[in-house]
Amino acid sequence: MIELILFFKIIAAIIAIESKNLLSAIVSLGAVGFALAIIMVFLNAPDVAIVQVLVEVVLLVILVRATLHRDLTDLKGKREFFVKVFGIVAVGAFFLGIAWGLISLPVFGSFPETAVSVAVPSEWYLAHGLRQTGISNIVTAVLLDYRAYDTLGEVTVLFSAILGAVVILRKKR
Amino acid sequence: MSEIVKTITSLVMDAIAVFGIYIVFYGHLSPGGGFAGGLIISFLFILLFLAYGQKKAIKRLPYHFIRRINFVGLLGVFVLFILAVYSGVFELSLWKGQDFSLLSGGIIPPLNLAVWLKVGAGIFMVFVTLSVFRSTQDE
Amino acid sequence: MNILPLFILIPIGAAFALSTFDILKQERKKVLVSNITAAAACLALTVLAVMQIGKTGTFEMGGWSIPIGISLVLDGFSAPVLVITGLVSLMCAVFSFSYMDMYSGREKFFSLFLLMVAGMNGLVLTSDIFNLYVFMELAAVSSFALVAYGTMKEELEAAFKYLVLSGVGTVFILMGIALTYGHTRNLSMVFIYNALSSGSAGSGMYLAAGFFMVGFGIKAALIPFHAWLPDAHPAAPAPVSAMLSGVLIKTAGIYAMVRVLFLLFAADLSVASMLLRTLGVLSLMIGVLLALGQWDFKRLLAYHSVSQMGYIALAFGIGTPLGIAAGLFHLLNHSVFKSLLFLNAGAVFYRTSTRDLRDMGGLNAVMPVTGYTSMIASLSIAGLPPFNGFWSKLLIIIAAIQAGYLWLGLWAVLGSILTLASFAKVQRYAFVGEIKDKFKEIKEVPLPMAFSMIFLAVLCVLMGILLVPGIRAVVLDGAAEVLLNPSNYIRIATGGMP
Amino acid sequence: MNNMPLAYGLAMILFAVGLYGVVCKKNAVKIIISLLIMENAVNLFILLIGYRKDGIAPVMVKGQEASEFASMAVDPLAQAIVITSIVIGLSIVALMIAIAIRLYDRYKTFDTSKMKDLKG
Repeated sequence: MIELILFFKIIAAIIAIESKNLLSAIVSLGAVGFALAIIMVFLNAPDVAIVQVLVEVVLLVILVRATLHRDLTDLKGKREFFVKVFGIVAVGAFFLGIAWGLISLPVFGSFPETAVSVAVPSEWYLAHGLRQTGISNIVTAVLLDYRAYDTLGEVTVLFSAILGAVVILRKKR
Repeated sequence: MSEIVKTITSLVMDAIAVFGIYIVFYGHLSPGGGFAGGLIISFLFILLFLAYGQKKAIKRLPYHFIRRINFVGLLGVFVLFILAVYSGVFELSLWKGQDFSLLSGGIIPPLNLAVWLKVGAGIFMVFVTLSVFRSTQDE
Repeated sequence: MNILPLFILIPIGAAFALSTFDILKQERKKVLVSNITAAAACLALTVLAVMQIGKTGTFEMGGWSIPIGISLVLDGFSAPVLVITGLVSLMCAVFSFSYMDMYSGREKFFSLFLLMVAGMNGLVLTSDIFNLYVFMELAAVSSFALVAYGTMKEELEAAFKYLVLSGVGTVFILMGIALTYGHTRNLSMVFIYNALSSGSAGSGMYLAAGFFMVGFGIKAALIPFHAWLPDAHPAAPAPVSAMLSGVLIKTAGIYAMVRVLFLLFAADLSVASMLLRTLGVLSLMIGVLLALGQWDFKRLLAYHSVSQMGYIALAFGIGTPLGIAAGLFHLLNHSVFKSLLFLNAGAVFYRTSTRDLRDMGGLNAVMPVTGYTSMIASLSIAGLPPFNGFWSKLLIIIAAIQAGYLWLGLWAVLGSILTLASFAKVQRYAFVGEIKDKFKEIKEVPLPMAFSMIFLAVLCVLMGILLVPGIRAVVLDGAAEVLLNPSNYIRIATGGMP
Repeated sequence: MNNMPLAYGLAMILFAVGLYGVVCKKNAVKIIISLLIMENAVNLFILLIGYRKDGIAPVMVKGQEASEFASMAVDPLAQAIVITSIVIGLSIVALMIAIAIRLYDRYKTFDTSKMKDLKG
């Protein structure tokens, strides 16, 4: 099932990149993002799926609103043949390298292989999360308790990006 | 935008607000949390903005008010994280509460709230800055 | 009370506070308060960092021990980098007091500046690879905005290029983290090392290392991935260029790369060192050759940054204790003299509004402080005694020859000679000789700018002291201990427990 | 084949498609889209690593045994990482769009091959 949606997703991605119309490119990007959200539901990740859907909506609205009415929505100009061939060859070589490297990963869906121990943190979170933090959504427990420092960094990154956008779009030099 | 969009917007706004608040307050019990809730609340404003146009939206929701909310969220995040980092407040819960009840989880619900304010105001600020921007070439 | 978290909390708190300062109505008050806050925060960071020299320590965030939580680790490699980050940022903040008069929005500038410092400190201190990624992004995102600060064509184009390449780099790093996590089920460096050394990792870890190499290579602007640097560094305001060239490419690039690669390949360092050496020699030679033909002052300096990063990568790639000490020493030295050179370029631009070397000439007569400090910095970067650049390059060459890489030593010498030629050109065209009529009226730069340049020039002269055996043992030799022998790192990170 | 499932490979193909877009496309909006696709692929990959066959979501419900839950649920750490990286990706893209808008303001085009103020 996941593989099927993934095929669809890759096709949408190729359309998003190759389409000559910017609006259809952005809509195809939306398809890629929402397909990811659906896959997340299949992968038992409701928290992430919610965030993914919402972020995708924000991005699409911002992309359409901020970019589309500014430029010609149809891209003109001939495509450079050699650039394309080179790109495809390079990406193909890249993929062969990756296929070699992926062989040693643990079997898909086999998490975890070891018994409950402190050396595998996610096991620890599942086993002791409720007792230690008192909340039942373990993902929130990891985000805001065990790895709260990451979340501080993340909020700061968001703050920094907002400040940056405000600075870049300010009126005076 | 057209009358249909405006009517539907005014109808769904309350529902969106309630859903956003629910997502935050139950973020420690069910899927959701500060980020998701913040994004939903910012949709509320974005919807207002798109349906009613810039002027009316800004009148109903002044920009400096959003900035103030942003600062409150920022302050909350910072203070709570300092507490968290230094004293490990997580272990000494503010309210121990019953597991699976709304008032449980120690410092996590307030943190969720702070992140919610921060993210909601922040995303809206980004949206306003990006879409209100007009060319400055003539200056 | 452990002070390690303060390295992140002070700049972040100051940045948050600064962003509220635009409620102040008067422009003068705003500028004054922003200046004081930024300088105070940087000064506090520097003082704290100097106090940490030679110490080791760890702090568990929120009381969760690794691997279930995140902990900060201070060791012989991170302490010197922290000090240099604090010092350079303090000097750049002082320099901006006057320089940023050209631009508006002082409080936003310093807010982004401090966020960048916070990101760098965070990624230097952390012992968790995902946390390293988060703080690297914090530093990167603020630097994108700072490069585009002028919002003119050149700045925006450079920032976009930087953003795209750096974005690709971070995606590669994240993929590397994902592969590492898939193999070890851990994010803490200590436990990754444990997991990798206990079982056979297989081909996947080579793939992960490849991803890390490309990602950090882009961040460090080593040669095949350097395309963004010669655009982004000249386009930014001078204090920001000094920060980017001086510390950001080192902390986010070389430091993180060395940390992660030496961790993943702790069992057998030969492949990783070979790659580092190759990239190093390539960057060192091609960077300096490209720099020779430049007429834009800051662009020339940017190409020299590529070249000097090559020296540092080469030194770490040698992989002996002496090589690592030399690499760290050159990293510190390069931070000092390259930021000084960028500040010089900014000072010249501040008075003459040009960056083209052919338009300048004889500036020594009207701007003596800028002229002489830039001469010191040029001699340092070219590696002439008794300035700091000489000692670290000498150390690199000695380390290369000791390890049996005679050719690498020769390349390093050749690169050094070409650097000297290129800086002779800078001095000849910009500072020495006949002054042009239009520049006869200009004055020396204001006091804050002069102060920071003089301070860095003094450091250039004095940093040779670090080679005195007692000081060297405290400052430079700690890095090799933790990098070449991860069990030392584990001992520090777990608070002395085995 | 058993050892290298299709899903990992497909996620990597998605990554490669995004990489191709970043390298070969000239339009600023297309570059942003390609970068987003790459981020998408990495997030998917992390989640696939944390997946457990026939697992449940890492959210406890009332009356569940802790040990049973721990042996069933999928990896919460991978999901936390993905949430963080999604938000970081959002902030990078927001900044990117801001710069692209400003570039359009200066050049009146999104075509990066027409922006030639920089020498190299």
